[in-house]
Amino acid sequence: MLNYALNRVLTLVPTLLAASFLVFMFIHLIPGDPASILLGDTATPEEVAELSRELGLDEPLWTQYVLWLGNVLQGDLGTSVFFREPVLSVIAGGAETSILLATMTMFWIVVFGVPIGIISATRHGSWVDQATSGGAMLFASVPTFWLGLYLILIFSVGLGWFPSSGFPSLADEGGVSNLRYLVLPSLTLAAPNAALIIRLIRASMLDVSREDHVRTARAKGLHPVRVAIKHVFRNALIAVSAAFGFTFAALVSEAVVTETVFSLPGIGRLVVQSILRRDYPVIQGVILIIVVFYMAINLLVDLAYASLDPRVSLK
Amino acid sequence: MTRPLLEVRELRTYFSIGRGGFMRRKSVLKAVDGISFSIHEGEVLSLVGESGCGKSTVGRTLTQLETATAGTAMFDGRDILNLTHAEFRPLRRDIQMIFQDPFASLNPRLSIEQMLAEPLFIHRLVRDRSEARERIAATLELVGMDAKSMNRYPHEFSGGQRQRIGIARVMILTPRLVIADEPVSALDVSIQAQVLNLIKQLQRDSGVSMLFISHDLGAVRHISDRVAVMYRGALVETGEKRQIFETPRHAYTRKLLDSIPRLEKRIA
Amino acid sequence: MALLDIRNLDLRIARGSELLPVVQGVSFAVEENETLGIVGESGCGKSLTALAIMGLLEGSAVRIAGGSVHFQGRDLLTLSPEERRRVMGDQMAMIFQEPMTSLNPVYRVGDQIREAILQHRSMSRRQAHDRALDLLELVRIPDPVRRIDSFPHQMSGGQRQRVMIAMALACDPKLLIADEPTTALDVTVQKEVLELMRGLQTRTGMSIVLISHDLGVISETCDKVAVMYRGRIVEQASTSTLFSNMSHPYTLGLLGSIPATDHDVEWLDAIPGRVPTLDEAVPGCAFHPRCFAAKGSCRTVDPGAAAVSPAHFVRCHFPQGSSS
Amino acid sequence: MSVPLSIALVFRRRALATFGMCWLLIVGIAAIGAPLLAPFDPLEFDPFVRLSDPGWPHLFGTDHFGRDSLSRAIYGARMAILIGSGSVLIALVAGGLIGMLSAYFVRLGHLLMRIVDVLMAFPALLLALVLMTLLERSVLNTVIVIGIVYATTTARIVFGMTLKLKRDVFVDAAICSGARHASVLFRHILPNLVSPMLVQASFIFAFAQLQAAALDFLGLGLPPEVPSWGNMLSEERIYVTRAPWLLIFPGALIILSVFSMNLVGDALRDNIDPRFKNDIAGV
Repeated sequence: MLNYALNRVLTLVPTLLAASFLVFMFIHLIPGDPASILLGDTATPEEVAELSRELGLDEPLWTQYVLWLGNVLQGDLGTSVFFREPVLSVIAGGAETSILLATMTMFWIVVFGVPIGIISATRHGSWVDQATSGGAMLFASVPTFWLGLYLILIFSVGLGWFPSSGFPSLADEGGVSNLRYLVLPSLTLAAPNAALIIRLIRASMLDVSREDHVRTARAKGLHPVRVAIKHVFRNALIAVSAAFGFTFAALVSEAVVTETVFSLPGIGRLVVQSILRRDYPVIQGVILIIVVFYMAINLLVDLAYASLDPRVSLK
Repeated sequence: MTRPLLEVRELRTYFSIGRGGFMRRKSVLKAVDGISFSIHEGEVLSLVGESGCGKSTVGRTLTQLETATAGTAMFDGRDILNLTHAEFRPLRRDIQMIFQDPFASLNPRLSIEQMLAEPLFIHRLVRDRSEARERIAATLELVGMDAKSMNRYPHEFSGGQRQRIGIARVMILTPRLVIADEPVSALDVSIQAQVLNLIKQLQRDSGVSMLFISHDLGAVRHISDRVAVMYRGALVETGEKRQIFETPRHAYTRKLLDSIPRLEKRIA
Repeated sequence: MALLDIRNLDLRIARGSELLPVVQGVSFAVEENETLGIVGESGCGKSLTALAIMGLLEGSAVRIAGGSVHFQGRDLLTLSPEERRRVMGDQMAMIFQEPMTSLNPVYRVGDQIREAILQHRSMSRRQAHDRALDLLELVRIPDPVRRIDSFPHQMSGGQRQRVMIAMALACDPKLLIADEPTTALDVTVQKEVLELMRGLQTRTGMSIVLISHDLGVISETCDKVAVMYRGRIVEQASTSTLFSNMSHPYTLGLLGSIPATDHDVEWLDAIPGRVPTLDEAVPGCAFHPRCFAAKGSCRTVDPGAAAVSPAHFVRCHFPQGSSS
Repeated sequence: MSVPLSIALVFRRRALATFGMCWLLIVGIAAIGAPLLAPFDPLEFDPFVRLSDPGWPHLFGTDHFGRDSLSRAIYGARMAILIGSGSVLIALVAGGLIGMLSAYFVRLGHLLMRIVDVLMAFPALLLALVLMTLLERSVLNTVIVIGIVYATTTARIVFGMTLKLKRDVFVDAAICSGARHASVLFRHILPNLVSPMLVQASFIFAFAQLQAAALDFLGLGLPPEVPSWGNMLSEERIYVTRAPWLLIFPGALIILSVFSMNLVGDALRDNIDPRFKNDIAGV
């Protein structure tokens, strides 16, 4: 297992390097001089010249990349044009919100998605199944921001149950009860992804239930519920876990929109605002971090996959 | 004695298995590990063995579907293992293959006519479509199919009929060597007998040489002149059919023959 | 009283809005310690019959349309699903054709055998583990102490089929249904597995229903044989009677189709044509389009089962051998 | 089997999918006949009827510029079809070719699929955002960006399916007949990919709508004056409490269209080669 994990990490290195090179190239693809782009419109010619030297802009692209990568590995992602602060600390400021939002969303996805998916598969063809899988598909067809706006309209403006925007830190006044700010955003974010998980669990359970070994399990005289959970769902989890990376990517994408709708001070909103502010160092930094994070998630998914399926890890 | 049509010497086909990667040695599967045999004009040689013994790999290597690791295979005086794919292409007319699974071996998206016309046009054996249709009709009748079936698609036929179509695709090129890889083992018993009879008939009428690959000893006895017994990538015994079946020399051959469930015990 | 007694079993498959017959009027009985073979080609209904006896048709497109399945004196078809499950895997067990896919790939074989034991017997996990070890030894898996913790993919096809047999024997069943148990195996392994099954039968006194397309396997293993064609039993007799006095043209055709390994024949006596598909209705005897002996009445009248000798039934207007 | 017949088979006994198909037809008709069907000019400001309720003559009401919502919605169908089919075209042609060639030519595949892997390390909307940052806001650029994003997933899927087909015996048979690479690829493999790619196309079409709407919402998609459903939502969202219908109509149009396309894709998927079903991650 350890050997397998090590192998997977090592095969990720070239992909990670290539992806970081693309992120590095981002600044160079923007029309104009990279130093002026990184410093924004208010920079003086001296500052531009100084940064040009620091980035090695007169050196070949390759050297610049190595220089940049060296800085990145030391935690130096540049300075935000807008905040006049190191990019890393700007991003760190949004981390709490985004991580809490993601965790809460995952909670909803598991709590709603898994049982509904199992029920939908075991009652295959019944009205329950048709309603849930049809409903799931409908939810997956709703634009995230539209759902968010209407949740605000109903539960904040109308009923006043939850706040409509913002998120004070858990460290601020209110403490844990501040999580109520994240209820609507996390539900918004969870809806389409839970829908995907429901459809996925249903489809892979139906596939597994057609396999020969399920017939063997039934021939032992096992109760149908036991067959469904221990033999069908357990094996379907393999396929579901493989698709989990995909769900995470969808989550990141939709978090950008959701954080914007609910004005949450998270990393997703930071990307959008930085794009509108032309704060390129921050854009570059956030993208790099998300890509690294995303690849780490995919790695975990791979390892989970291997631990769920003895055929993978032991081969 | 005349020169054999095909003479295989020390053929080896190895596969590397496992994804390799860091700290992991690629292991090598020696599917075919140094086998030699020859087939004369008009002769049927059977390659018999159990699953995983490498018998199918022999056939696939001789048709360049797999790459040989070592050895020579002289076909009509040329080493076909040394040829590039492009150099081998014209020779494919002479060396044809019948596949095991009649459901997977026909492209579901092509009509029978399209399928049978393809090799004719590739090897420039016909000038136009009407000539092709004539050849196809004649070949279909040869394998016991209605000429009208050329307008239909594979899914409209049963397993036995599909295998006849597969045989027609081979025979339409009038090859000199046919490699038949388990041609009847996916078929039902009563259909197996029909197709075995057909293959035997076609082989006799055309005088084509044949490498008949099978695990079914009954089919092997029915169709071949000589038999080669394969075990774990190597040949353990080669001989005339009667000798192999009646006075087997190798212990494995005896074990194999011994394992066949017999009907005759009860009848007698 | 026979251990298993099946009368007039009718099975139908749902095709769109229609119900097409796939098994019609199948009757046979299996005594204690007896082996019955059902032989026929794919689609003849032999596997569906086995699944119907076992109670595994639920959730498939096939419905039981009539008949009875008496096992130890009770009609299984009248039992509730709960009562049915108490028989399954306990008094009656089944092994399947594909040893490669019939075991759950994510559990160790020991766990899968233990599950079968604990479902019907109350004992500790420790005891169940020991019982699983005994079973593996019984089916002659080498080094059972180590193999009990193997995953299915780490075993060969023959070994997996032995594990399947061990699992089936977990609760000492009175009846073992074996659906093409050796078809996916090599001949040498097939021989070992069949010998194992015979040995276990002698030891435990269980009865076996063996389903196969291979007349050779049937003739070597079974006491009685039923030959099926297109959903019906066309000939039924003790193995020795059947092989010495084959009466149905289809049975003769099957035998003629098998190339011999101990003598040479020029041409095989193949049955012409093919099995009609389910939705092709054949009037009269279902075999007449392929039958060498078909005459006028065969095309219009479906023959009933008639005894050509005691305990030898044939469904044919013109049975061969005995009369002509 | 003829194409219309197989389509008829797909939709038999599938009321929902048939409904989806009908809705998509309506959208198609609205897109083609927009100039004839729209009662007003979708771009014309009318300061006297700002934010008016639905009624006569503005059936869907008007937005805060006094533009007729119904006319904008009808013209929005054009954008929906344009973005959907444009990105499908780019994704399938680019992704399909990359996937097929990579699976067939192993060495080329090592290189191409690595590049695809790198692009897939960026979550879809993020990749689209980055690309849109570099490009000007325009209809063409939006289509290209969404197309590129889905070209990567399509390449992966087609790669997997081609690998399976390549191992099929009929491909061996074609090679044994003497068929050349081009013939094996385009005559034997490609036709077997058509149905699954059609399924993939319908899911891309659906997802593209959502992506485009999200980009519009973030102010990084189509130019704001272009009448698209996403822009209608984006521009009027601050009036959601005063004029909720302004968001109901375009929102419902997006949901209905995406849902319909998903239903159609799902129905089509049930009829393709079962080996490929799990390759195509739709809804």
